Amino acid sequence: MARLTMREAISMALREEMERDDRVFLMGEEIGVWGGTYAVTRGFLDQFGERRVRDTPIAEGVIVGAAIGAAMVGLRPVAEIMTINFAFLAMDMIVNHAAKMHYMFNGEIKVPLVIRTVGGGGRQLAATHSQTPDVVFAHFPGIKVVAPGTPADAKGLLKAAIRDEDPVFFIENALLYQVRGEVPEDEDFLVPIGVSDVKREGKDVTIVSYSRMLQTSLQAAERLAKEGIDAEVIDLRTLRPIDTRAVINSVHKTNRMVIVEEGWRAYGVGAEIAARVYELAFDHLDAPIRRVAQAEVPLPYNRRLEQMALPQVEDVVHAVKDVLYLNE
Amino acid sequence: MARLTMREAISMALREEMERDDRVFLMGEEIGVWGGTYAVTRGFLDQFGERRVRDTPIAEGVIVGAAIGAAMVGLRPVAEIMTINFAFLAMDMIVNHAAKMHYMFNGEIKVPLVIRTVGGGGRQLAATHSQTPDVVFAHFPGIKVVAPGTPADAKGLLKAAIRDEDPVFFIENALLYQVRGEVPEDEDFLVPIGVSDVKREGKDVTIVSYSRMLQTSLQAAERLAKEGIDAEVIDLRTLRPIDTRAVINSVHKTNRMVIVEEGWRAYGVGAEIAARVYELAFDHLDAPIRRVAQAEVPLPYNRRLEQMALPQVEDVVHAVKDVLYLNE
Amino acid sequence: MTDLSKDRLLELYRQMVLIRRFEEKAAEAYTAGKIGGFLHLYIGEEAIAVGACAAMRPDDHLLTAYRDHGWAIARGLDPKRVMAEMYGKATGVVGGKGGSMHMASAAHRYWGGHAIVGGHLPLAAGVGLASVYKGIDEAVVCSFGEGSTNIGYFHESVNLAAVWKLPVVFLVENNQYGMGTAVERASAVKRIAQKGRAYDIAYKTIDGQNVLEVYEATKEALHHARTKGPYLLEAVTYRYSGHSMGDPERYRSKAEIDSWRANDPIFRFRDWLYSHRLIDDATVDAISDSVEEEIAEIMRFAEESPEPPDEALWEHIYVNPQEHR
Amino acid sequence: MTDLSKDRLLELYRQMVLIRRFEEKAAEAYTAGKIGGFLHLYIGEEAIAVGACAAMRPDDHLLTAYRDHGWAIARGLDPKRVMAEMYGKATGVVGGKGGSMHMASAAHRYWGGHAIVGGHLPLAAGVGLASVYKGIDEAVVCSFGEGSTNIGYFHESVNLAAVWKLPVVFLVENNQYGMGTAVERASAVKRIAQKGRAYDIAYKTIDGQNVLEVYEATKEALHHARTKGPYLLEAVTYRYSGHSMGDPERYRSKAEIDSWRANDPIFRFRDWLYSHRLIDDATVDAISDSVEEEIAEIMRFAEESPEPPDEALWEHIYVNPQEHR
Ligand SMILES: Cc1ncc(C[n+]2csc(CCOP(=O)(O)OP(=O)(O)O)c2C)c(N)n1
Ligand SMILES: Cc1ncc(C[n+]2csc(CCOP(=O)(O)OP(=O)(O)O)c2C)c(N)n1
Ligand SMILES: [Mg+2]
Ligand SMILES: [Mg+2]
Repeated sequence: MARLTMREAISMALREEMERDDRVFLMGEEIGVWGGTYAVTRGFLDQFGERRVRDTPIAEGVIVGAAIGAAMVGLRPVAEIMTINFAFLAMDMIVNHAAKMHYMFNGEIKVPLVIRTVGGGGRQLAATHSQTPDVVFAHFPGIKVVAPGTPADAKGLLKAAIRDEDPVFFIENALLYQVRGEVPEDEDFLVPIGVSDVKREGKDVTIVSYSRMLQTSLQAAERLAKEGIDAEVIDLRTLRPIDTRAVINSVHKTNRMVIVEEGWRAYGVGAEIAARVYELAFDHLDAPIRRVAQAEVPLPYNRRLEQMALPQVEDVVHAVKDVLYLNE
Repeated sequence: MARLTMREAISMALREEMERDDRVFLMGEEIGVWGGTYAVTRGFLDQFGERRVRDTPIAEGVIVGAAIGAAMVGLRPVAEIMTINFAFLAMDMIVNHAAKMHYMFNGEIKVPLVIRTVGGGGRQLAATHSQTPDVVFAHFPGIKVVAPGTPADAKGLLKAAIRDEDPVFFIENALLYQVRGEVPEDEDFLVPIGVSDVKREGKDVTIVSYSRMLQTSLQAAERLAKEGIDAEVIDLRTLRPIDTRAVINSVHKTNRMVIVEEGWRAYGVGAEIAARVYELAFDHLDAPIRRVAQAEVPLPYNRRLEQMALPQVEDVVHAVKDVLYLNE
Repeated sequence: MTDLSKDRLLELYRQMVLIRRFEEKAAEAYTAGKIGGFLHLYIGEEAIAVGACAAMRPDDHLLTAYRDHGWAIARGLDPKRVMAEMYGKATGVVGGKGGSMHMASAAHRYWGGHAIVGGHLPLAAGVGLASVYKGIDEAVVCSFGEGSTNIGYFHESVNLAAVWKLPVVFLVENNQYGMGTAVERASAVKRIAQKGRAYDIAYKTIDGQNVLEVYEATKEALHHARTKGPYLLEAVTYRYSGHSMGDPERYRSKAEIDSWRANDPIFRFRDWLYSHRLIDDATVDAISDSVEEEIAEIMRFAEESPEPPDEALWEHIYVNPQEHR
Repeated sequence: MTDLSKDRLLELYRQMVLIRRFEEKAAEAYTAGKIGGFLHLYIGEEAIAVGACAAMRPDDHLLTAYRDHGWAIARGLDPKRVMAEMYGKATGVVGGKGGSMHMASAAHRYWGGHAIVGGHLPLAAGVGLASVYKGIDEAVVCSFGEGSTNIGYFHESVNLAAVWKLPVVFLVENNQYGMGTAVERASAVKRIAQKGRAYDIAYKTIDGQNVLEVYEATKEALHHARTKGPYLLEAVTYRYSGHSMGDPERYRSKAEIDSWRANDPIFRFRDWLYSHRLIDDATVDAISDSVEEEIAEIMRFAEESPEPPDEALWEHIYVNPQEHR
């Protein structure tokens, strides 16, 4: 175990997989000479050279598309889209090509590809550069969508994604890069894709979240603990395939649930999780599920307004008290 | 009133608005000389000329983008994206530009734009050409998303969309073009965007749907009626902004609900509607809401397999019986 | 004039005849309701697929658009399985899941017919990248229509291929129309090869109705691709049929079609074979008969093959499925 | 050599000095934590915005990328409100909602700084289309970096503009790098203007460090656009600062920056004014003083302006809001 930031954990995963398997290579904007706009691949160009660390033109379509092509013929590309906001420029490649080809060609074609990208708001980058539209990618069968919330999970899931035979859309969060945690140094440490995880045990209420909102939820749980409320915090980790086993188990115990996501609420991740929990554990719920999410506005630049729109620890605390009928 | 097909109703709406307002014009692939791949704009080039009926190159990004630009400076473009599957090639224009600019520029810029497109499966067009990803567009505040299920609504909503000051993503369904219904001939017949509608009254169960699945739901309601089950059928009509007033009213009466959508279930439209209904009418539900949706697979070409994956009338009937606890 | 043996030349002739007849039968089957979805015929353009595939090595790679039956056959896929695919049968090249627009075969390094206009160009760049990465000289032929050169993917893919010197032949089948839109109504330049100038790459326009010219030019382009980088090859051609079945064809005249028919690639090649004394009437008839026999066998196979089983619906969504609830 | 009056020339000089000082103050404010988000400075490139805007008519239209403060000021937006926007204040040009990358003003027909690379090119084509549609000769200047010419939007927009003869000047600010990527590492051609050949449109490369050359060339390009259609104008320039604040700048040398500084657009123009006896030391000092005074006023305004109220969060999502539950 080492105490690492999320940035270091992700770098470690990439480096280990590149050292292990020559088929693994990186391509994307500013990943080489610059060292990655979030410094995740700093030093990689020196270590691995231009063959395996490929700076690309600003052309998201062909970044993802060429990575798909290389994957089709046996390589293991890790394509980086600088931020998830630019993934919309490669949307067709992601959902019409990467997600469809294995099925549509009846297995003749495989796409063992990882698309790494970074989402989230809170840095005053304004409406087009602050989105958390993870759900939109998770809607499509054929890709897997992963969004870790801790350094260890980031390492284990990214390594699992690179070894996976299917296209994986891997969503990081810019505000998480500095978060620290214990990370196994084992080079074969993998976290399985499609398995959610209990990050804090509790008995009074279930808080479900993922990515940066996991940290927000854990902070809320600490606050609630001071008030004698014992929250269980569950990390989805993977948005497709969805794993609600831990959530259902937890609700059986707590009978109350809050979902916390950074993106917009309407048609968000929480809606699906809520709908499933109602389907599978209707009789176990003592209150309607509450969803904490981003206000339904494009994020503004002004810091105060932006923070108003983003889910805060207090919002989670408030929602938990709601489902416990503790608010007046 | 005239008995028209959906195709005719949409043509009528476009023609009336073009005759009424010279700022309205059409641009898209094959809308002019060809007359529209679904023949919606047949005869328009002759009537309105090349200035107002503009065949474009195959370049979805600039089709939507140029329409946005023209809208910004006072025109009222109706851009056509041949099918919704190709809208992913304009995804950035739709969600990062059309949806964001009015807000991000604090009202300095307006985008009174309509994007017409066609979705849906069932015509053996295989995985990339058969999608119903409506929810993905509806996730973004800043655009309005409309998807009519009857000829009259198609006319009234399209006219309202063209007169609206905001960008509207207008989703038609290829299998609905031949469906007939009564359509008001009034040139000022408008259906307000953002208002759902009771299409069939009933007291035993609420079926919520939109677009082609409205027709499927109405057929299911007829079948159920023969078995003595009286279903209320609600048409969402607009996916953003969402209007659940009619749904909530109905659930207050029936206490049971089924949602029917053509797209994939995971992170689908039904999830949001279900989550809202639970939030707003938890105590009125006597059974968990059931969702009828597409199997979580890219649609296959083979007809039998494709039909297996798509929601059928029987699936709706079965789901209704489920919420009534009538299945063994 | 050519390095191809007589047998090989006759084989190319036979392929062109087979593809033409195959397409005619496909149209019949479509009209009879045996084939669903969209059906894009290749009639009139046969010389391109046949000439280009003849120039490819077995270890080269092919990606095409949705007008792909001719390509699949020229690349060596079993025509019976190509037709069975259109019938949606389990024996189809992709098990009935893809249909007319989505032929593919890993064994033939045919990485698909693709139906999103321009969508396979980035993929082709990536396949070429894999060759560079592996340090091998497998090249890529990526074919698409002239209408597809106006979409962003064209630009991004050719530019990347040029910057990274990827071994890709971008082969434009300029059949004058993208659906109903004449080339000059959608493209700033009518001579598509000229677009190569924006990338400082090699480019050329050839007669796509001359199978030997296509063969020679593709061979040269592939050599260039292997040694120097991308090549933009424009083959001028024409489709006799509508864009797909059901095209109202309001955008062109019968006279225009007829003028192209007078320049038919099969007749021209046959004449050439005659003039070089490589063929005689008896051989022409023998080839025709053998094609008819093969066509009968193809149709029988497609008709009689089984439907995919229900379970097929759930197969190949993922290589590593992990679906939970 | 120029049709500009002495007053106008001095005004251009003053604008360049103002923009430079404005950017220096913005950098300070950013470092002091008064400005958030990304901040892309225009220092070194002032001659382009100033020269181009001088050539535009008031009823022409402007769209730019995110490196937009200089453009906003050159187009006549109130510099106080430009700075206030960066401070996120209610008095900002877009009420504190857009920040540094998103200046805009309908009154000035400045349709935005845009932060999605290449994203405003299609919009610019559309603004040009509106002129054609309305039958008026308002033209469009659309500026963007050389790195943005590799994205699909560039191709789609220029092609459409060429086919429809739209009055758009596509103005490439070739400052040698897109973030840390040197032009030749991302673009198949180093001379960006050459990309015009793929569309048979007019194109030209000019010295972007010479404000009068930019002015003349833009005037010519605008005239061409109004009368004949799109024009691709490449202005060769250099940014002295990092791509945005916090750029580690591992991709270039101090020596390279210095060599460009020797070619500084402001100094060059001042020398030119001196050599044409249009300026003297006293005027230089007077301009400098007046700029400093204005800068002080700008900063005071930005500092003292109020924050937007909470309700602003909910304003301008839609023109016609209809949100229900
Ligand atoms: C992105 C996208 N836009 C539109 C279409 C619809 N479409 C299918 S084929 C076609 C015309 C293509 O023309 P061209 O590239 O010249 O090929 P051809 O059919 O002539 O062989 C169009 C517009 C599509 N499949 N994909
Ligand atoms: C679609 C998209 N991809 C990536 C980015 C990130 N990005 C912002 S600016 C930039 C470099 C642009 O370079 P250039 O066009 O030369 O303009 P310059 O900054 O040099 O003025 C990049 C890659 C973005 N904003 N949008
Ligand atoms: Mg064509
Ligand atoms: Mg640049």
